[in-house]
Amino acid sequence: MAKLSMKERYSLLTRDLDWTPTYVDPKDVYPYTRYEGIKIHDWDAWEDPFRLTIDSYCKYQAEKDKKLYAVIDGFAQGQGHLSVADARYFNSLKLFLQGVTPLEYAAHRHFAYLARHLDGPGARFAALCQSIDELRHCQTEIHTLSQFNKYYGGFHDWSRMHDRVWYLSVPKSFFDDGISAGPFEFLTAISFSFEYFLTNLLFVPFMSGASFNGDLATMTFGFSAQSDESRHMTLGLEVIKFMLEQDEGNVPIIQDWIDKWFWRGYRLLGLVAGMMDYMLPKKVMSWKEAFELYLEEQMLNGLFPDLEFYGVRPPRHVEQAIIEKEYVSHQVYWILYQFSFAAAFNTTVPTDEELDWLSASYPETFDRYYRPLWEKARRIQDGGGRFFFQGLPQLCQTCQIPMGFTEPGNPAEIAQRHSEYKGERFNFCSDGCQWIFDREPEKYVQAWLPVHQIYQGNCGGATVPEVLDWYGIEQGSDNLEYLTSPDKASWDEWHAPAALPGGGK
Amino acid sequence: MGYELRTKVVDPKRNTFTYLVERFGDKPASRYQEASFNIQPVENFHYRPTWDPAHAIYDADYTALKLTDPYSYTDPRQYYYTPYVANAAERYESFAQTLKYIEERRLLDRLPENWHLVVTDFVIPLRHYESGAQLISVNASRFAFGTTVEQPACFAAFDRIGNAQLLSLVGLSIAGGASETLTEAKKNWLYSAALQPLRRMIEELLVERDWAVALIALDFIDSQLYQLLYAHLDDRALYKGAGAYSLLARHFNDWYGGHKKWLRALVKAWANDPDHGDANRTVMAAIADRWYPRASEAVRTIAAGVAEQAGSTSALAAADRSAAETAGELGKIGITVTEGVPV
Amino acid sequence: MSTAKTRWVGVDLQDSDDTRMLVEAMEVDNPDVTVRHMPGIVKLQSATELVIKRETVEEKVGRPWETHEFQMNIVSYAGNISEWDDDQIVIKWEH
Amino acid sequence: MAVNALGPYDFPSADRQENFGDDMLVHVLWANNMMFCSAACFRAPRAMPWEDFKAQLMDPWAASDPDYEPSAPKGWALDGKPFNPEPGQSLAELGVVHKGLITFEA
Repeated sequence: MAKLSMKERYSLLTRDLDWTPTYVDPKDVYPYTRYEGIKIHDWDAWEDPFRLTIDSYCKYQAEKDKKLYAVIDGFAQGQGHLSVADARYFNSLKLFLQGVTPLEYAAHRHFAYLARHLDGPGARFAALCQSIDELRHCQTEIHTLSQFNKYYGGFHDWSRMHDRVWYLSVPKSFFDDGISAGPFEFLTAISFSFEYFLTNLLFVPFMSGASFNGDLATMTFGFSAQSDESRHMTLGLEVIKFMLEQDEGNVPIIQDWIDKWFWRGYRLLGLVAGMMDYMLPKKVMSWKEAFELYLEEQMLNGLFPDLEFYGVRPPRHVEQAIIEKEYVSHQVYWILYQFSFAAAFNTTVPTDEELDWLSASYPETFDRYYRPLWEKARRIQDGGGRFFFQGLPQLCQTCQIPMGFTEPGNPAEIAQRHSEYKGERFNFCSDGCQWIFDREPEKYVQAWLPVHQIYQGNCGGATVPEVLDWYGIEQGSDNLEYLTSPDKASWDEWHAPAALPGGGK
Repeated sequence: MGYELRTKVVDPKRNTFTYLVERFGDKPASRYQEASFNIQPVENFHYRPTWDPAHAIYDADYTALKLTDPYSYTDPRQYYYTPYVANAAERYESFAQTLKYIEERRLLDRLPENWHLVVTDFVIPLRHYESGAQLISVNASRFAFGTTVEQPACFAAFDRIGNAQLLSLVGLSIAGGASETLTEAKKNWLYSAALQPLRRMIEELLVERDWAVALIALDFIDSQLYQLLYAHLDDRALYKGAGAYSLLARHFNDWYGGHKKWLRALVKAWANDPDHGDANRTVMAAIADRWYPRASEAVRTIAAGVAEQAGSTSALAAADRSAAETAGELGKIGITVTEGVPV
Repeated sequence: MSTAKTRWVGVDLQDSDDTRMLVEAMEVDNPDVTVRHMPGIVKLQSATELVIKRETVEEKVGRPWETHEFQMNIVSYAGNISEWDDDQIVIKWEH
Repeated sequence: MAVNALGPYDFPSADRQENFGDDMLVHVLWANNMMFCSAACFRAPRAMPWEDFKAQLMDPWAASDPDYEPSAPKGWALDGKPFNPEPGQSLAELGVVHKGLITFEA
């Protein structure tokens, strides 16, 4: 008997299951794939990005999970949390659980939408696999981080926080933006832009950071998730090429989406930039290095010449991101530092060694602009105070980050942009965010901006403690300064030299 | 340093996440609980979907069936990803072993001719039915409100495409690894009179906008169809020397036995909801009025086909029996079925 | 950045025992590969393309190896997976 | 450009003026002081006199920086244009719009 090739067999087991309905109008079966202006003439031209049937999927995934949970359990049983570099490290995980885990879940739900509503069976099947993968990522993250929740603040109410807390409206609105777009834009936004173009800048820093800071559990879940992620990346690239090849009229639409989602994703990654340079006690690499390696070298020099073939150019405003690599992490962490009275993580002034590392990593900007700020913050702290921004910040209507970004190339001048729509003024942190708003003002006027919602009285009350209560933040434990935090106090207590060995275990 | 640390007793400060403490009390939570409760965003959505501006991104109004607290529902199997995928891997492994055994002993070739026809003309074409069922299930996974409800629908979608692939593997096996049997099966799915009421109903469910209506109506078919093909005919196959049929059917019958647990539990939750129970029962009775007769007819037409083409003397009676039994089962959990039940 | 831009393709693998054999196999089949160790990760890069051949991996690991298994080790990659079939995986830029 | 949508897609702005009654949102940026990562956002009555706005809202915020002197602010600008607020003028009279921006140096 002639053995079918992997490709033929796969095709029979996936796309050949499809049929064209005759009792109902096929257009009614797939109602969502025509309003965005993308034209697909031939779904059969779809190249399956990977060829994994359900049985082998389950086999490999079960094997991965077995290994992963063995590590998680072993780490928890051995009190692995005590052997990370420093308790300060957990702040990066708090940000991850509050900000990233919910996005995995959102991806699970909306890839289910694609798995139902794309016309092409090959694409639907790839989306189905991604949907269930994303559920895996969400759940393995919860299970990994659950052990830290038992000992440290900031982890305990992440899903409520994701719906309510100010800095978490940044990732939430990012994903809501994708979900509320049509299926093809969602694919461009999440599969291509996020999963392929930007994913390395998100995951590699977190996972290498975990590895370097002694957190075996997080490293293992991260890498285990990333092994699925490579399938998602392949899907992302296939999606873009497929749409570009189907119709020339698709090219300008997709270019616009690439432009939009690059900037949207890049702004979101600002949180990762701040995390990398400031929250990891032991640094893996600087944001600037990671940006150069993953974004400039691999994407701009590698990917975009490939896309040029289809008439696609590098994303609009990317040159501003390149300029910002010298300072964006400092700007973001400076925001987090002065608003950590309202955050579910602790921040602190970098140590002398860290300040020196930052100087060395950012020779053009750090000593000139940011070291003086940290020195002043430390002086305030030495005098018994703690510098906080005693008020609420101006927010960007699009990315929703406090407007702390500056004119390109001038870290000393806060950028201010605004547009008018139907007689109302809207403010933006950058040309990129303004451009995104101006394309679709009907969408962004709906944004649930945390500061404005507080002022409308929709967040539990008029005072900071009332709002923090509504956020689910345990005051004095989840928030504020790291050095005076319960996390730090417990860590010191648990690591105090033992006078006498206690019990046997 | 490691040694020193282990000499200290470090007590946890918290048993589990706040929302689980609020729901289940201040004690350590199970992994199912951690993975499934209060995960989905519920408020403060930023933008309305451009593909459905009348709804929010997650919206209880994607169905007429309501739960006062979406997390009042629990999957009785307590599946989250890891146990789900581990069980599925075992199921596929066990099926592969069965198929290998069958191939080694050439049991498919040794099927009596009429049983061979049941497999090629009635069972293998159902890979398309399973594929349609996948679309209905994954739609529920997207549009249900709350993680405990949507999660089993996601697994069901994955199971359905898995079932479609298993049926396809049988087709490949019959054709000695080539594609003819599958090509024939597709023709049957599209044109065989015995399968058309089934295909028609599935297609109509694909344009049903209420995800829960489609899911319940699909189960009206599943319950009767699985009973007929994978339980009743399995039983007959043993009498009639069609060992391969029985060996294969068992896997599908077992699957449905596990699958129906989560959906029936959900129906119960809808029917017994403290605030919406009565309204839900009314909605479900209307779903039954509309779809149950269609499901019974679809399955009965298949039974008639099996009777006519494969000479079965028991299939029609079995279909009627399973229509009545299913109606009885549904009645016990809150769906009043009055139409489409043979008397 | 230099003006003559190299278009790297690359793959990041989890730094584990299994991976070591994979890296050795890739070194055999990709003479121009550079290998760089980062925390938890082995980063392989090539200025042309990267090939992972089933046969070579099987020689290194001493057992049958399906190309699907590659996904157990991969963390990330740069390039386009232009082939992933029974015998090999090829990562390169297409245009 | 407009949003592509299946069906009417026209939702009111979440932060339209009417949601704040007689008040509005006003942003204040201390332009030459990087200690403040961004401008502040206040809710203030449109009829609030400038002196009250400064003393009750702006000064306590600016005092987050211990080097702030309430008498120091100069070089006022409203949405980029220099202006000289008089103590008794209301925000509305000064031409401050909902979500507008006042800057100063000190």
